[in-house]
Amino acid sequence: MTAFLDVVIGGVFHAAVLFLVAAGLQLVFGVQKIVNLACGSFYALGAYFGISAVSWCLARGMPPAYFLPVLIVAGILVGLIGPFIEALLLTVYQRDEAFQLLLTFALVLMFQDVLRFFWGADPQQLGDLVMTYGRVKVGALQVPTYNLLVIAASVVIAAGLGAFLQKTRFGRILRATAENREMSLALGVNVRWVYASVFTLGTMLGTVGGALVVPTAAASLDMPVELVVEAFAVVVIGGLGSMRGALAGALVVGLLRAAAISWYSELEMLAIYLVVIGVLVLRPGGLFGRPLE
Amino acid sequence: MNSKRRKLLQALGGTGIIAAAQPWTSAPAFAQNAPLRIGILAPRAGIAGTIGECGLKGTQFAVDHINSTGGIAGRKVELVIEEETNPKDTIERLRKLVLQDKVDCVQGIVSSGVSLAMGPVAEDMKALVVSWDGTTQDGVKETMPNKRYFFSSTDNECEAVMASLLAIKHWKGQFKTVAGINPDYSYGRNNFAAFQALLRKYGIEHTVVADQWPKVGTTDLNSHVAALKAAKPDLVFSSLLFADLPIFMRTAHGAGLMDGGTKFVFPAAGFQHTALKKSFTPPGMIFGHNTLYFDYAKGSELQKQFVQWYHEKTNDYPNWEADRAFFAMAVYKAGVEAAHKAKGGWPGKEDVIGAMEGVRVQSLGGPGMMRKDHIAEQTFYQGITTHDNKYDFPTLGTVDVMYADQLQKGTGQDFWKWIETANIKL
Amino acid sequence: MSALVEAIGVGKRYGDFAALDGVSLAIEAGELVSIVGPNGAGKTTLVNLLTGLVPPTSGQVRFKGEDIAGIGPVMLAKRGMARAFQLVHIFPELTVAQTLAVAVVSQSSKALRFFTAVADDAAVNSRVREVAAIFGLEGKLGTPSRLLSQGEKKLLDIASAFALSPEVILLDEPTSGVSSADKHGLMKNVVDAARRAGVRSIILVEHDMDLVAEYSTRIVAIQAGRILADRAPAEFFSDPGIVAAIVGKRPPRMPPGAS
Amino acid sequence: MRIAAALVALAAVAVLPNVLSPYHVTLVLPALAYSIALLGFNLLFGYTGLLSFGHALFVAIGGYGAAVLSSKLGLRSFEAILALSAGASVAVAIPIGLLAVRYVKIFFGILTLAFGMLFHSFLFKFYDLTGGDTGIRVLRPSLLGRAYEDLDKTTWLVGPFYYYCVALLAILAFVMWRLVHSPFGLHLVATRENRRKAEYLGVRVRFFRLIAFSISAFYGAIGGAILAVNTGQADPELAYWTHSGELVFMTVLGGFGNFFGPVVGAFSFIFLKDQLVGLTQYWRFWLGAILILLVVLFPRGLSGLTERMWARLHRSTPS
Repeated sequence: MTAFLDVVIGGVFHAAVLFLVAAGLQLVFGVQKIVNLACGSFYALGAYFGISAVSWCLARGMPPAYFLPVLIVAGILVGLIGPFIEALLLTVYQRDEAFQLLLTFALVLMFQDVLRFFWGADPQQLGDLVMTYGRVKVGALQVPTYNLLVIAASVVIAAGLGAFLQKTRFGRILRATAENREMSLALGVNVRWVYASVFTLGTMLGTVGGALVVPTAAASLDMPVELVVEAFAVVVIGGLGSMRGALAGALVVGLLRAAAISWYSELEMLAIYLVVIGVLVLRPGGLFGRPLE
Repeated sequence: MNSKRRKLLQALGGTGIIAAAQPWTSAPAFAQNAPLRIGILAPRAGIAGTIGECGLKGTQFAVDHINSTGGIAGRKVELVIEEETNPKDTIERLRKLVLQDKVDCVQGIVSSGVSLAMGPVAEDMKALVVSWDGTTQDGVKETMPNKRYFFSSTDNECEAVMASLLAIKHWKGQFKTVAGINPDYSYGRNNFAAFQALLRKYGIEHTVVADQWPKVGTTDLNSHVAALKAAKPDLVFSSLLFADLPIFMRTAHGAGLMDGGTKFVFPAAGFQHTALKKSFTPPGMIFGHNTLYFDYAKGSELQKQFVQWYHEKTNDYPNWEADRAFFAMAVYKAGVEAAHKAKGGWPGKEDVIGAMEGVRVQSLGGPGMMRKDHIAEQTFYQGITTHDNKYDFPTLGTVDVMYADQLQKGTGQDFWKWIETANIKL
Repeated sequence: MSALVEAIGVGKRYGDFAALDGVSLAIEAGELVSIVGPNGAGKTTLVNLLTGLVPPTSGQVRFKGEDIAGIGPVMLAKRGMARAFQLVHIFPELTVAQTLAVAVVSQSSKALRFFTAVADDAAVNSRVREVAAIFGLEGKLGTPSRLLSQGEKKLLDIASAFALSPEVILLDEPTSGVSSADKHGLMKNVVDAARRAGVRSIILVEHDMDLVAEYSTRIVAIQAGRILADRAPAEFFSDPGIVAAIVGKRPPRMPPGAS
Repeated sequence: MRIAAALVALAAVAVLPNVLSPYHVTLVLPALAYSIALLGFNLLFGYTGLLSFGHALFVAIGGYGAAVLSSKLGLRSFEAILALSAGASVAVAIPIGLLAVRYVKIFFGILTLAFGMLFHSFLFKFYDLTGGDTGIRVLRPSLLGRAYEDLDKTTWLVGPFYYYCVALLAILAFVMWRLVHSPFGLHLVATRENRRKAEYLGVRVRFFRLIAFSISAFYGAIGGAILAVNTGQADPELAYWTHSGELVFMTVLGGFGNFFGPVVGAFSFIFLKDQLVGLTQYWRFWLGAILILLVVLFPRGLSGLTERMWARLHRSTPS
């Protein structure tokens, strides 16, 4: 039972982080119809910047317990590169999707060196900071409190995003723009502004995700290219452009991976790709997406 | 931004921008004064970038040392640094170094995939290559049966063999169930296989209750740790390295895997030793530091100098890759100088190769030798960790020192057969 | 003598909503049948059923005596029925000649030839020129379709359907987007071309009642998913009730997805 | 005119070994390999309008085909290796294609990416079968029955193997030229331009896409086999998604709107990368920056740029 719970918590933790990145992807795709290969790069950027920010604060006498808010703020701050990158994407909105994909691929290439230029090739870590919040023990079950906080943060962000999209005026504008760009234009929506804000929000979801996960992990140069594949699996399973899909997809991938590792570790990533292909065969639009073509 | 290499070259060679290519064969008289050109193939980006960084420091230290003490047989050393990436592109860079830059020797290479591909190419081009690392056993014997121009590092499995021996020596009878969590590539696969082979050799009854193979660079090991925890092993053997190791350590500590008296063997811990903070790394584990243990009390003056130099530059303590790089340079220097002396003039490539075979050198970590079959022999350091030190990470409480002749196969032997038959004293 | 195109008691439901209900219709060789009706009456659904794009939920659709329910556009073209759309469909980057060649080649045994240059095929070229001449496009053969005028694009769209050498052609508002002055010319052109090209019958969906009156041999009026009338033009237009229902005010029902 | 230009280019490539240093000749080999792979890729991308972001899969199949056949099964004839690897590639492409051609645009890209990574995972995880990260060695094959045992590898590569690859590129480019100008090619473009219209004109869209996908897989594997022989090793990186990205990069660099664009792209990419890697350790950054410039300013690539300049030149000179 403990073992089972361990697996579930491990899977949910992984899903929580994947959700943030995938939600960013979905938001941007939903509104702007752009698939951002550089989502992994934003994630890595958040992780590296988070470490620097926390280290900077600690060196100036911040009590270690405050590192979580620092990470979140760092993630949000570095997410502010969003508008600049969006300005670049602006040049290809009217073009074939191949160009949009290539442009974000170019960003992937550039970010690899940008990260290396600023942080070097050695992996960066936050030492034992994660244990500042201690562990939660229930019987034989032991989980670092921080992991639960990350799951909680992800749930809060998911709920917040949902409420934001459903309840606020801006959320309704976003959904309307996603449905029909011309109509929004005709209704006087400032699409330029909507796109810039959506892309920034999508970027922040990635950078905050990276910053949140880094105390339990490490920031390393291969983070971006590795994560992209998993994030894609999530959005394909969930259905491109669907927030609910991001949530469901992240849970499927996270739990599946945890289960595969526990029962037949050779299948780790293979199992995920097989599910992706299975979903595409049986439900071409993904679990929550619309049928295509 | 693009001037880092140039700067390094200036720092090293003192000659500034590289002069036009001077093939050593065409103008021996002139060549006597021209610097020796050494090509370095080291990873800069991606997971392995960190290895390259440390190795390049070793090279830099070696070259500074050489150039300030009269060079190699009177000639200064100049470096041409290229990036090691995947086999396809790295072979292109090797060809550039050899055919275009006409370097006298190529050093570097840390990945087994690259070194396997490179061996035959180097042989074909008659390019003198001394590798830092990247000699996992699989495929080596069929790829390079009779090496002439390629010099390999010590076998990658040495540290697994030594760690296994220490585990048996210290903990024999204290464990029945073992689990492995090793990186999913040839290095990790062979390390765990070597461990099990040695347990069998010494008649240690055991069952493998879990074996995990996370891909190198996996940053979320929660599920792997959960699986290990469920298997309740008496001993965990893990050749994880890079950032994966501290992540594993932290995750395992957080999940309570270390609370139940489980023993841990980390043959490659010395690669990330300074990132394994005391607060989540209990003492009493077996740590392998490979060919360089930075805190070795009986270490040479050279090592102490290097560790201090490294610490001043990086605010960190070096791992063994620096020693491997230093060793490669030292072997080449010793070979050239011996051949120079024997010939009474500047030696040809074949003379240098002849002189490198069997040459003994003092590397950063300790004494070493290049075997006649072109496989290096170096000194290895491992031991059981303690928290009783001035650092914020564990160091070795007792240091076991073994020379590679005890840890790797003899000439012409198969590694796995050797394990079965070797006469090793515990 | 069985009808060329035949619908026997077809119905189409989308969930609870019946877009079509018990429609029977037979189109013989030599006819030009217009399908008229207010928006949302079920015209598009009927056309989609008659062209085998979607299968009916009840009843049968036959073409030359064979069931064509849901066979899809490719098989439809193969069996001898072509369809041109209300909105212009062209291949922007292809020239007029290439566009027509696509249709000519796809219906010959040459579609899967990999190594012969299509531009050098004399038989294909002469057929392409022939079709282009019918529609007055012979001067534009080398022009990329995207550079044609709107009217020319419309002509090319219809011409490419003719290039299939179909027995039946379905024209969905062929004159939409064409100025009212040109409408008659275009329509006349198309009908003449059809006769010369050996098309056996034409199904026309049209809003312009002048055109309908002038060219139809029969008019089928649809309302609320049922056939309201199926008569010759003279009888049709002499019934004020029907005319009011079709031409007059829009019916109150506005079902989703039916139009 | 174009054919004349192609012949001149071919002649130029044929004399390169006499002009260039051996190192630069060995650099031309991957360019030839990528040219072949990209000619196939562009049938799918440029002509059919389907962007595959997993095309490295087929390059990897070619590479591993050469590896398994030469070093595990002892087959040395390069003709047989090419035929079998390309055949295997097509055999893999058909089931993948059956699934993938139901989609277009971004969905097609993501699905092919998933399949590419599935294969990469397989190569990586099934260590005993595939050699895992280190891959499998590729032994030097015989060309047209001749082993050239007296030549060392560099001489062999820049000699017989070089001319063999040039000939292969010439033949495969000629075949591709015929393909795109055939009725089949016309239909592909029609499906790209307007799928619905093509269907109503009797074009079996998915079937044609599937054939295009298979042909591109065939070309990919041939390119992959040449690459692997050049390297002497097939490794999982060949199937990684960033390698697929490089393939797209090269095609766009050369210009996908032109038949010879991919060839131009392959040669310029290899040259560009070699220069950048030699110049700075941060070559990825500059490569990415160049790609951005290309996408933003010259989306039709180098061939589009030349065409435009050529056209301007002609307009300005009164005839």
